[in-house]
Amino acid sequence: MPLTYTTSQQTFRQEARAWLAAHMPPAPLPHFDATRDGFEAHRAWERTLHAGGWSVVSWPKEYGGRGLDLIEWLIFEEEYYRAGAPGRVNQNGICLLAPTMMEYGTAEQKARFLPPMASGEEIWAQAWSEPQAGSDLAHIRATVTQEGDELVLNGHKIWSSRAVFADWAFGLFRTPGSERHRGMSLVFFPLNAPGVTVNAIRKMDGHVGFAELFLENVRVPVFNRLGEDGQGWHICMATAGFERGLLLRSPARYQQAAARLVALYHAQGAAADPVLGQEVARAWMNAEAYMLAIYAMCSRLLAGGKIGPEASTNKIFWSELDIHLHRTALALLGPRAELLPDAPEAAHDHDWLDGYVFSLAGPIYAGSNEIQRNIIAERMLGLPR
Amino acid sequence: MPLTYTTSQQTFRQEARAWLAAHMPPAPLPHFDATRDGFEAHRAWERTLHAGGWSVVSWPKEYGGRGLDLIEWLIFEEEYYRAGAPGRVNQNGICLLAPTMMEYGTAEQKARFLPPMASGEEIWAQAWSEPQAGSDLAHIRATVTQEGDELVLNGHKIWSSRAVFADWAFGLFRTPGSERHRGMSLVFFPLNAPGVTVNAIRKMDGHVGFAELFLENVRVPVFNRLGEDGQGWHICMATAGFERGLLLRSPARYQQAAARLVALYHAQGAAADPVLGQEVARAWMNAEAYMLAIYAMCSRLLAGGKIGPEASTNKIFWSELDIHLHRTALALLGPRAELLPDAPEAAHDHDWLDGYVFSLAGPIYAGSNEIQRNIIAERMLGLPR
Amino acid sequence: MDFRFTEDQLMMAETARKLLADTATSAQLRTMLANGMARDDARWTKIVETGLTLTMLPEDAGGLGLTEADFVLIAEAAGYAALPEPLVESAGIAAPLLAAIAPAHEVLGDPAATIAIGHAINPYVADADTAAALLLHHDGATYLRRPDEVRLIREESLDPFRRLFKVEWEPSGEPLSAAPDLWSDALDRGALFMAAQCAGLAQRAIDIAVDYAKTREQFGKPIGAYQAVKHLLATAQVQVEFAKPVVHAAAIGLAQRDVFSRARISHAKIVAAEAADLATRTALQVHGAMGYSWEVDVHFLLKRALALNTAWGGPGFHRERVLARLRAAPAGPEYGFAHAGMEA
Amino acid sequence: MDFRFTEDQLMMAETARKLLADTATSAQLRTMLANGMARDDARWTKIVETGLTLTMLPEDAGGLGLTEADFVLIAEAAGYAALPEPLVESAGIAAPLLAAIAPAHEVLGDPAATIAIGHAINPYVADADTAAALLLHHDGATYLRRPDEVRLIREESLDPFRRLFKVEWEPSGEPLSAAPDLWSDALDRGALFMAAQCAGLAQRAIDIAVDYAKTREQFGKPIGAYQAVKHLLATAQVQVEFAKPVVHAAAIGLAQRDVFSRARISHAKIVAAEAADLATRTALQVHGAMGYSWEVDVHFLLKRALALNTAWGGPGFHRERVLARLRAAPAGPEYGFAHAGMEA
Repeated sequence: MPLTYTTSQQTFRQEARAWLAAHMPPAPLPHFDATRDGFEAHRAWERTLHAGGWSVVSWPKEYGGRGLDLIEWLIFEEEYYRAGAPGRVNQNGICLLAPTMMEYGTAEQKARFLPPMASGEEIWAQAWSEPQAGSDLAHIRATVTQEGDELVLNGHKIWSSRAVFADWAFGLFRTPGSERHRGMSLVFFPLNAPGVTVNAIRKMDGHVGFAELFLENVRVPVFNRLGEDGQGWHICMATAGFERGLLLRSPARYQQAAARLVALYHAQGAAADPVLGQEVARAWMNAEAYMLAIYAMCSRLLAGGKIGPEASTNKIFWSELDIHLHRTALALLGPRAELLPDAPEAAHDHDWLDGYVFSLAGPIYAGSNEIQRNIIAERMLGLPR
Repeated sequence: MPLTYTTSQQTFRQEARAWLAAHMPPAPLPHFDATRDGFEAHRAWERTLHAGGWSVVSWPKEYGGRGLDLIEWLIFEEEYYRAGAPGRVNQNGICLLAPTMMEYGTAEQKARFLPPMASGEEIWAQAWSEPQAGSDLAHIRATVTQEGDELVLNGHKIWSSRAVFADWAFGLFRTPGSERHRGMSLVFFPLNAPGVTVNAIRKMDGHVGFAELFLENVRVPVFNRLGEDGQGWHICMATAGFERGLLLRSPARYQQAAARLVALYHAQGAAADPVLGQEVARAWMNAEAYMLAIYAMCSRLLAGGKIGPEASTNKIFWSELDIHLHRTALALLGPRAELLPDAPEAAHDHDWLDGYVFSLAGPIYAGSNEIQRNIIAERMLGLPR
Repeated sequence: MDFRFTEDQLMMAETARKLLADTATSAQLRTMLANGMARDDARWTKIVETGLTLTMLPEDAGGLGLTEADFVLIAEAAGYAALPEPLVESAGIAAPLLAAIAPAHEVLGDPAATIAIGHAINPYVADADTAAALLLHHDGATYLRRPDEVRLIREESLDPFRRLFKVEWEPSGEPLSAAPDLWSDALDRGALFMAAQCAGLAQRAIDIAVDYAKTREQFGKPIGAYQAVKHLLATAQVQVEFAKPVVHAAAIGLAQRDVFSRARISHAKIVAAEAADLATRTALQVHGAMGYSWEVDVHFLLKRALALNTAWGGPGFHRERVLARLRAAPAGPEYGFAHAGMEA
Repeated sequence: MDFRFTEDQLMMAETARKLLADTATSAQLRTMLANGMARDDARWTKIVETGLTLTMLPEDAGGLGLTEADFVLIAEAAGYAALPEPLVESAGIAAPLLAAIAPAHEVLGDPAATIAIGHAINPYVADADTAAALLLHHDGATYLRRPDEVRLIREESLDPFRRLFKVEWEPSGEPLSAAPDLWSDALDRGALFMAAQCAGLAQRAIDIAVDYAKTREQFGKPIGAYQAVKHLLATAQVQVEFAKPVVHAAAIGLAQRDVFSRARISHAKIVAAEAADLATRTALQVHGAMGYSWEVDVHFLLKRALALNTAWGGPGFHRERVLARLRAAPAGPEYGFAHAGMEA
């Protein structure tokens, strides 16, 4: 009940803070979606994190973690964002695939895939969407057929984040002839496997973070299927709940951005527009509210609870608060808001513009906010489909 | 092209202003929905207006109007609201039924119904909705059957505004067995006709402005049907366009309210919250924007244009601006906002609270804003049904 | 760090919810109005018997000695029920003020008696006429008066169950206490419990609207099957979901009495009032004309939400407290829970 | 009182729209970017040949002698097309300033030449490098410089077609004019034509999104058949419908040069920029991931909307001009058109 940290939690925070202070890259790394160099610099950072035991603090020790609980994970995230540490290039693996693998994977699969994920040796892309199946994943067409000990993958995936430079991807495939939610499997494949073609897609910011993938008779061992044949939809939905609900967007991310926003506002002194002051206060409150909701959720999970459809409320809330926060920063910057980071007069405290553009994708990815509202209405409120 | 009034328009404005100054009731009239006394006081005011030739300025002279055009109507409305003159108790007749009757009525119908409407001798209620047909008018069940020269009406109408005290009502009825949009007729009936039962419905403000009507073998002459048998839906949709698009909500109404809001804000002097100043500016801009859009629409209509689905954008805009304007006033009033008008410390410049509560109905009546957005999407933008 | 309520707290809240669901039904509220009743004695007796008025009284004043974190869910339940009686103002806000000054005061001896409170932030005093005593503020000091010792001028609220009075009185004689901090504490409790009521009534508005949307049909299907209606209600529910944890954390942290805890209370007040506003207006829109009628309960909630928005500080006042916290101390992930950041 | 455009105005606007639709296609814009081109000479030649750069020049400067009301629909068309070239800044804002000072100036003799303008409200000058001349402000006076007489520092905008520069220069020598009113007029034109571009690009964003929503299918039907998508787009269209008349009235009234006309221009700038913001974000949401990709044009519009929001005064500046009008003169139905209220 009391909202205070235990001594051991405080000690853990101190340890994280000290390690980060000692190991932070001296200068910001180049963007991991912009160039191979940026990507590899982030992989190196993952390796550094792993060497210190910080890459996956909540995982079991045998896979490279510390076996810590969700509250300690939140504390680590707070220190991580406080330090301004680099973005996590292996987030698709660590936050999306790993929780699912922990639950549905065999011991052999975990032993094979989790340690190199933790160390950054293998970096993961996701491959959910297809050109005709964005929000509507039940319409995916990419196929998997079993031939002996091998799975043969065919199809066309798109909006595959990190796939331009990553090593592995995981995606949904269906048995030929199966329909809707049936006959799907979640399968991993190396992005350099014969038959995989990776075409970069430029995002509106000019970076190449997405790719479309063409798979032509890509052969992987049956070992690369998570769960049983046909269990893919079920497993995928479990992942989606974690993605939306908790792991994808740590509250500390927004608290740190809100703190920078407050500083930007205060730096304007008496000249600051009180109308924008209201928005600054709002952005800070939003970040705090999200933090409190996540602490409450983690407390429930620690006590044996499950993530339900309320995960969809999280997704809506963080995606909207992120846009609002960055819009407020741009409003404070006035005519400098539109300048790219390399422009001589661009704001140098933070790349607010890039953050804004990124935030605009929030209501789209991880299940569009329209879909999330449907889920809330139907599964939380019980309205008819 | 130039946005200036002609000399004759200016003269007309002056004439209206002078007449209103000379004839305005010395004190505000009691609400026409609250009591029979209030209703009759408003009827008397309609009579006064009519005696001066001001009750229906845009109607042809033969029915009690001045044969003026829409721009002159707007000027009259501006002066009317500027003077703070009473609400128009016969609005259902003058603004909704009359334009339709002008277009679809026979000469005999016009001669019979329009003059007493103009004079306030006969005050009209509308009777569209039914318990199972609110937004979905095609589902109405009330029936009309012809027996010789008579129509026999049966059914149950609801949310009939003004019907508690009014003299006449107009509503949609269908031939028994007809479906959807077919077989409907628009029929007038006296509210004191045998077989009509009027049950008052209290609104959330405690007033009785609505009624539900039970019609049991109500007999009216065939003369009381507007247009041909079965033409009712078509005629009704034409009325709806006028209701939403133009006549129901004169821009002057909001300009006058905005001016009062500005005065309320300025009265707070240096203590006024600049955050609310922004909302005050917004409320004023909204009223101005609505006025400009209506002037543009009236200019097009005068040049031979028609009201199309853009009428739905008007409905959304005025209903939302009205709520915003009154919310802003309540915010300025702070803890006094909740006081009823008779409370000693209630605001006396204007009944902001009643205006707010009334504004909340705006997104509901005259076709809910959800329905209006459907219309805009499907008929203006061409999106599939 | 475990941000959950205890079993005891949840059980007491559930008891309160059930009691109010059974005794503050729509029919009972309407009977009160029809008869001009200020209080439903049967309901109030049950509330008192259940011990709800004793929650936050110290044990030496005959109370249960519990805290704001114990009472906050009761306040939520009162909001959910649109409770007419001043349980929250009296037992949650006023009684602890009197108990902090004079735990043995005779007024505290009767658990059925209510106490009204006249804080400077509220120009009107709620339920002053039915109170056994009024706690009045003057220049930082606390005075106690019986209703018959002051002049009460009724200021009628839109909310038919809210009995507001302007109180005319003279601050003569010895005050009960001269300590202004007590009033600052009362403001914190006041804002917090208004927020809790708002959170409760917001959820009630959504629940009512959901029930209606499941059964009301238009164009051949329940209106709740339309995406427009779904999204209106989902949006309101999202606001509630991110107001409640703030209200709860504010209750748990109130005792800190610092710039951090005050900002959280103000945050709670702002967002819970907004959630109540949005949820009640959404419920009205979903109900259509039906919601605008007197016969459906939506308007009770809508009016209560409007009134509570300015009670114990409006949005501007509380925004300023949030901004004061941002000026006073750094923000950032390590300051999520006050003093959680290390001084390292 | 007839609030419509003339046949001539509508015809000229239609000509501009067609010309830009044919010459500023998505493929052509992308070719410019790929080749690092600042200007498409073929398109610019056609724009010049059509006389669009001459619209607002006085006849004694070889122009058509038309007004802001004639140019406003051209600016809307430029916004609709996301036109890269500085037609609006040069022909709509800068050239009239020069013509007001020196109608016979040689720079005005070449209808293909562009003029850049450095108003104090904009820290950066757009398209300064390709301009024949820069009109620069210092202390109320107007100075003219060729680009090679100043130092231009590129300040790259998110909008890839917006060429911004910081201009370093010395206000030495005789100014072209010392009349500060000219700069006030330029600001009015600047804000007005930014608003017009915003209105145009807002409509374009909706049109693109509507086209996409008609064909893109999810869950077995076009996404445009879903109420959520319909309502997003309808809401954006409502904003556009109530921004355009304000922009048009502001253009017609600009010549008044008083607190009324300035408030209307500012109103236009605020709401048109908001409409552009909402419409472009809506278009992005409707397109989903596709809209976030470089290959779809949505981002050109979104970036332009972001840039124009602060160009020629941001929302705070223009809100203050609206508030100044409200302080300076009464509001009310008789003040809808300035001076329309009688002095009776």
